[in-house]
Amino acid sequence: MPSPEQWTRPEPGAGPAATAAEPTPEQVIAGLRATTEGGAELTQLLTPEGERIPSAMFDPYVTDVDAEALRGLYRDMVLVRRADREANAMQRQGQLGIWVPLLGQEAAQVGSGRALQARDMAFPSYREHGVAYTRGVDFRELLGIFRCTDHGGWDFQRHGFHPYTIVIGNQVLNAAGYAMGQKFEGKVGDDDNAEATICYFGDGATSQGDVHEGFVWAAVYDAPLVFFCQNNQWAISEPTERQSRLPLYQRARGYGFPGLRVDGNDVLGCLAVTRWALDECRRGNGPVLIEAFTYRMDAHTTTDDPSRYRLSDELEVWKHKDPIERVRVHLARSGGADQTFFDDVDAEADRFAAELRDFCFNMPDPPPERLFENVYSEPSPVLDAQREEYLSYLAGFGAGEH
Amino acid sequence: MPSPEQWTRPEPGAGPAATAAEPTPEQVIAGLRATTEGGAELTQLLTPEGERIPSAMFDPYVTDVDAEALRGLYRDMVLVRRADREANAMQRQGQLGIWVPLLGQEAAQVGSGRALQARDMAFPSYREHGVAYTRGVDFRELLGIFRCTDHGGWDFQRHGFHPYTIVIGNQVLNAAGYAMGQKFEGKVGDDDNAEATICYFGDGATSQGDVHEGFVWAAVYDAPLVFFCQNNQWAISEPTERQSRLPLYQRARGYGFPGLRVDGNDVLGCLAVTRWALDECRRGNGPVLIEAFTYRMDAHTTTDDPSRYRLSDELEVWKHKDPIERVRVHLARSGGADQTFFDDVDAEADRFAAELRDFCFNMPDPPPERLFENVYSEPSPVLDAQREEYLSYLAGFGAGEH
Amino acid sequence: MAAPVKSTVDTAMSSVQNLTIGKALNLGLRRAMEADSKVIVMGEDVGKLGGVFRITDGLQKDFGEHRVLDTPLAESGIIGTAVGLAVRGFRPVCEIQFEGFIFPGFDQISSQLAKLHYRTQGKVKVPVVIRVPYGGGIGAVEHHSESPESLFAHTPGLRVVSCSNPVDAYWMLQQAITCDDPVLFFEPKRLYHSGALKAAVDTTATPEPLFASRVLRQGGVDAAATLVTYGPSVKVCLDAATAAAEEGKSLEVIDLRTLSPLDLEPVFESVRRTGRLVAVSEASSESSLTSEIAARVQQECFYSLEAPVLRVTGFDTPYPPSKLEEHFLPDLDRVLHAVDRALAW
Amino acid sequence: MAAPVKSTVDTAMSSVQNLTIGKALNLGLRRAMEADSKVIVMGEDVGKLGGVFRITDGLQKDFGEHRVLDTPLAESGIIGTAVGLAVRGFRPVCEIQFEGFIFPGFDQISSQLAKLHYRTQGKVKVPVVIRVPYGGGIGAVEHHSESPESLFAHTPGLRVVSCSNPVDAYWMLQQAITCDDPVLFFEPKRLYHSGALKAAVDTTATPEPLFASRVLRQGGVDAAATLVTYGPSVKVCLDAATAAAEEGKSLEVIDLRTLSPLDLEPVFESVRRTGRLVAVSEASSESSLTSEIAARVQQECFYSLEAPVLRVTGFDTPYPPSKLEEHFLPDLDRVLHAVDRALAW
Ligand SMILES: Cc1ncc(C[n+]2csc(CCOP(=O)(O)OP(=O)(O)O)c2C)c(N)n1
Ligand SMILES: Cc1ncc(C[n+]2csc(CCOP(=O)(O)OP(=O)(O)O)c2C)c(N)n1
Ligand SMILES: [Mg+2]
Ligand SMILES: [Mg+2]
Repeated sequence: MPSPEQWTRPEPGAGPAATAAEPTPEQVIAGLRATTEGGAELTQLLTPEGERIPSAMFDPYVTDVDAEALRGLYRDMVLVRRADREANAMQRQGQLGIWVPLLGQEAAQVGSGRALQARDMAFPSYREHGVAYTRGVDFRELLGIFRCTDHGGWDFQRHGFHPYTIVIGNQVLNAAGYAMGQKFEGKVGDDDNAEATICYFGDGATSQGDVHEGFVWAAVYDAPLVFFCQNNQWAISEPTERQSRLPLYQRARGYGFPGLRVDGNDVLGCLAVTRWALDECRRGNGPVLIEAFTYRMDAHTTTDDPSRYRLSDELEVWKHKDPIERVRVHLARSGGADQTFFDDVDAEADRFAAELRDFCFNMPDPPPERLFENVYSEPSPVLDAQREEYLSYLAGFGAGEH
Repeated sequence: MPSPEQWTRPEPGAGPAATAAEPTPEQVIAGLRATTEGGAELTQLLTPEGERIPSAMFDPYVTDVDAEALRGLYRDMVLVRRADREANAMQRQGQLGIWVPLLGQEAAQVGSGRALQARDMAFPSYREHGVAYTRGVDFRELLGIFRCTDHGGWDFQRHGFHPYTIVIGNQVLNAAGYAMGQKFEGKVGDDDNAEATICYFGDGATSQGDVHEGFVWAAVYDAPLVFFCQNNQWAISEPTERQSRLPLYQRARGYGFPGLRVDGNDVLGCLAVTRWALDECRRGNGPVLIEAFTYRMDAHTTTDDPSRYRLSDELEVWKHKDPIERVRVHLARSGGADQTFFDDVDAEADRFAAELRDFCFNMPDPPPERLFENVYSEPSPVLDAQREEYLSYLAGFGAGEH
Repeated sequence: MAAPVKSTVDTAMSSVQNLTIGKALNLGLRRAMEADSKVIVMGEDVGKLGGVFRITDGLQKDFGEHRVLDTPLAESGIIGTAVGLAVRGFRPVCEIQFEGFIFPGFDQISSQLAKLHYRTQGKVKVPVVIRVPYGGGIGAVEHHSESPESLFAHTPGLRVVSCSNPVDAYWMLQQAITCDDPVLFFEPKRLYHSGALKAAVDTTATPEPLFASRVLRQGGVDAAATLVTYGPSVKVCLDAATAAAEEGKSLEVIDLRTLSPLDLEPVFESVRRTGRLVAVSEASSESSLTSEIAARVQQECFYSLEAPVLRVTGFDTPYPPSKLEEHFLPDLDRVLHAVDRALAW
Repeated sequence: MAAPVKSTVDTAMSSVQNLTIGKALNLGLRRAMEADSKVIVMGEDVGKLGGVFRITDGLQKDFGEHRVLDTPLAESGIIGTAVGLAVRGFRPVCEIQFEGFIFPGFDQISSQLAKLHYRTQGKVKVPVVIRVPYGGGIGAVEHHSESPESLFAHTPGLRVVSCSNPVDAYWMLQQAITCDDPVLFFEPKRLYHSGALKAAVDTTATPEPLFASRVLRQGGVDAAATLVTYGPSVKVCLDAATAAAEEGKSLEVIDLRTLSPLDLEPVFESVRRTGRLVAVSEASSESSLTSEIAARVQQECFYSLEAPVLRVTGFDTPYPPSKLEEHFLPDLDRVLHAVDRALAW
């Protein structure tokens, strides 16, 4: 899907263009529409109204998605949302130090996550709880980060899910290196052992030098890497226009690899496009950039107050594009699921949330000696001395005092 | 000049492409040709054979360049080359610690430098001695850096020529900030006080995060900034293919501003394209990326040994594209200059070099107290104490010892 | 020294206001922007949101989008363009959202910001202020509680300061902005909104010089030991001194304020009287500011020291999960324990 | 400790070779690459060119382009992808062309390389070695002569080492590569090709442990003072000790070798005998490694010190134009001057 090259201004060849003027009201409206609609190049397989739209390019990637599979994706999204809401609530109740909600991004995360195969690797940022879930990381294992009892403790190798990365952009380079490694090990090619890597980051992250360098490295080394940018329209309080003139998927044009925009609220579309991209990578045609066009329905984190910087109108418009609702409607209309199924999923979600809650309320605090562990892989006399000194100091206080 | 978007691989929509294969011999040849020829989108006003090629788009920018003006550009390039060679020789003789030769890049530097107006600002990297010359910085003022007596001492404001920057990419962001400042001060617009900034960097620099961030910032703030990338085909020992899949001017496509490739050995082409780009910027249509397609005819620096990594064939091919020779031929054939003129310029260049040499041989060493000066703009007691202590220690040795 | 500040708003207000550190910084920024139209504020979310800590609250509304810039999300970009703006004649005040995110900008700080003045023999000035909320104790996730100030103190060409109370916050920020050198301005984030620290800021007062330490608590003739610290640990040390006084031990407390170049004369003077020094900081100890203090005090006060200079600092580990931070951060007990050790030496 | 290294080339050669530091590093790299196919070398110009200092000379020819990578020109990219490669199971050895260009990679070093192991409670190992040619004395232009090692010593989670002679160069590099932690490996660039330092490297010997300091010159029972240093200044201190011996003053010289974590026991032991210590480094002094040494020695050897710990270092200025570097760099005279001051205290 090459698109005509568009410079926002000026069109060269016509001599100096007029001074860049304030946008006209029409342009503002067009811009706003683009903000919620994603533009002409958006790939969408399932409309907000639950209508299935055929795609010559991507349908082949979801031929296996029958009603049962779609029910599975629906269930995934409902569970993930329910857990997200529960965690958000637990933060309000003081059980978590902070929560980073994914509300609204369930389709982007479940769709792309389910596109991965077991041997693939995913590099998340800090909001990819839905991807974690698809990689088999128990939601409970995520809580330590937000309860501040650990910095993340799942077995990254078993799950093919790298630790969360908070410093914006860092993981993109780490993922590029990992994917280079897959390639160096001969895992790229069309045989059955082919591997790929996917890397998640946000719209704001695209400005960081590390993301650029990740693009450069992956392109130069033909790394099997899918750059999966969830454009949720906001980087905390800053709209995407503060990061780029052009739609973000078009950034790939400058590097010589494909960039595509998919409806990030369409789980089927995300699944199909990501499967395509991963396939390309496994065959040695990577990297690929995917922009999942979605919306952050909640605050940036529980410490954020979005009412300071965005209008609730926007939220209302996006509510009509809900990622779960469209699958529900589609399943119901097509006879792919009946009310019992929906009720069962809700009930399961309740149990899921209750277990999470129960687990969270009973999480133990880490012991003080944990502080000194794993700084290095082998002991360090300097740190050993600091630990001994501190622990004996603590002991001096007696049991209760500290 | 929008160009068809080209992904080096794969063309999406056709399903997974075949695994990226080794290039065919034909492709290698095509690639090599592109390396010296610059491809179809190269703007060229003066061929290596001295033939003037009309350009509907860029001719309007050089209507004032009559034979006299062209003789001026010729003279500029000859003087700059002569000074460069002299400095290179002086390094061999131990008079300079190092020299960074510009041989082969005279047209790119003189052409772009002469496109600037007095109030414009230029941010060089470390090889832009030719630009410095066009900004009125005396060649002698450059020598301190390479003789290691100072880090650069010209009056950047008077000359509109920022200090050299050695850390690759840094100056691109600094230039973006400066250009933002021009805009914030209302200097952008089509009146007579309009200003613009130009920023120089190499092909290798395009990989650095700072250059990307410079692109992002300039695009978002519509900064009046011309990114002038001298693609001299090499970043020390690494060819451009180690930095990018695509021709570098196409990098701009991902950001939504124009990117153009000009024959960097064509002084008229560089003058015209840069004037066009600066004009765009002054009118508020910046930024613009220019890739000047040229060749580093000498070593990276005097400490480098290019025979370890590149074939002399390449050099031979590029000798036929010499930036000075084509102007000489054009002037001679068109009757724009006679032999006396060329002889005069040569003689002037000899004097220019002799003065430089004379100056260099007599440059004094800086006094030790210089070490402590200008760390801060106001005195610091800590440093004052260090200076006093060191100077009295030195004095203790008596005059001759240190 | 701050240039005299002309106020264009709040003129009806009394010249003495009771402010938190956060509000004092906000007012200081406002005053600096009023005084000089070349002062601009830039960073992530500093505009409409007023910054994640609200230190820039209301400034974009009053000074416009060209003076309060919500920048793209990249710290090298923020600092690198600030350098260019400064070269152009602006006085940018950059906000780094949390200290843990200053590292992408480290290169621009070290290679350009710190060196341009030296490189050009003084011809280029880069009056950039980088505001850095730092330190722990807020129960945050990783990268939000660190104390990297020593890295900048070790970088010649930078000035590094830290405030510990509303009066200093108000004045030091304005002084940093009028200073022609680059200033790293470290703000004790956990104290931003501390009601307990609220203080009367007299906006007509004459401020102390920016690059000077200050004795905050005199120990008197029988002072037993000196505590030297800065930023968030100042409150800890003052509290420790209060507690020690109740036990009959008199401690002097010195707030460094300027971390680089250091102003250690008041410390030397104090140690020559007390004979004992405890240096306190949340930063890891290895090759840090507290190392420097110990190194210089042992040299300058060699014959006065009755015990070695002791340090109470974060451990030489990454900042731990914040459920453990009470163990990592110097607190009143650890400070007093060190004082006791010094006294018992 | 280095795994036993199986040699596949040069088997005909004697196991003892007379090597410069540069050649010893090159051979060490070769041995490490032979011993473990997961060891890869990456950086700017490390392939065909063999690096600007030729330390990687010949490796790409023998091990191929997939094990010796000429990377794109960006240090964050080099280090960030090395982290990912390490997560994948590789053992990348990155070359930073000159220490002045490590700063664009500072964020990846500080935020990922140093912390991944801690963050994951040991589940992720990042055995990355970053080779950094550092220090002055080569008459270079700006950014090519600095000594930023203290910044990394202050960063928990990193191991930082520096070699000073061919035998250490050969072994320490291999040991760093087999170490499961990230290692910043500082190489004294001005000594790379020093013929005077050439030494017999026995490739069958059992190396000293990597993370241990070493007494290079014993002062004997009447030792007057201790010199502690590392990297390029080791030679300066050894020369100073030789000169002092001619004047009848016996000095002990300790090569730190490991800069973080520090191994100061040999220093304490020595100072307890000599009573005097001079710490020498090319780096600026403020908040540096030499500060840390002074801070810890004054504490551990409080009653043994007959003079304060003195430091001979670069000044707290940016690195000057190199025509002035003889004044900036600690030399034999400045070291002896400090010894005299300590003795006269
Ligand atoms: C280097 C760095 N700078 C600043 C921050 C603070 N910060 C955390 S999230 C965020 C916005 C990220 O926006 P985006 O990339 O769009 O991702 P989203 O949070 O919307 O998923 C910022 C500025 C950070 N984590 N890292
Ligand atoms: C950040 C940084 N890394 C490495 C270097 C060392 N270095 C100096 S020039 C150079 C190559 C630059 O290539 P290019 O950008 O093409 O410019 P050219 O020298 O060809 O003009 C390198 C790697 C540097 N100066 N800065
Ligand atoms: Mg976002
Ligand atoms: Mg080049």
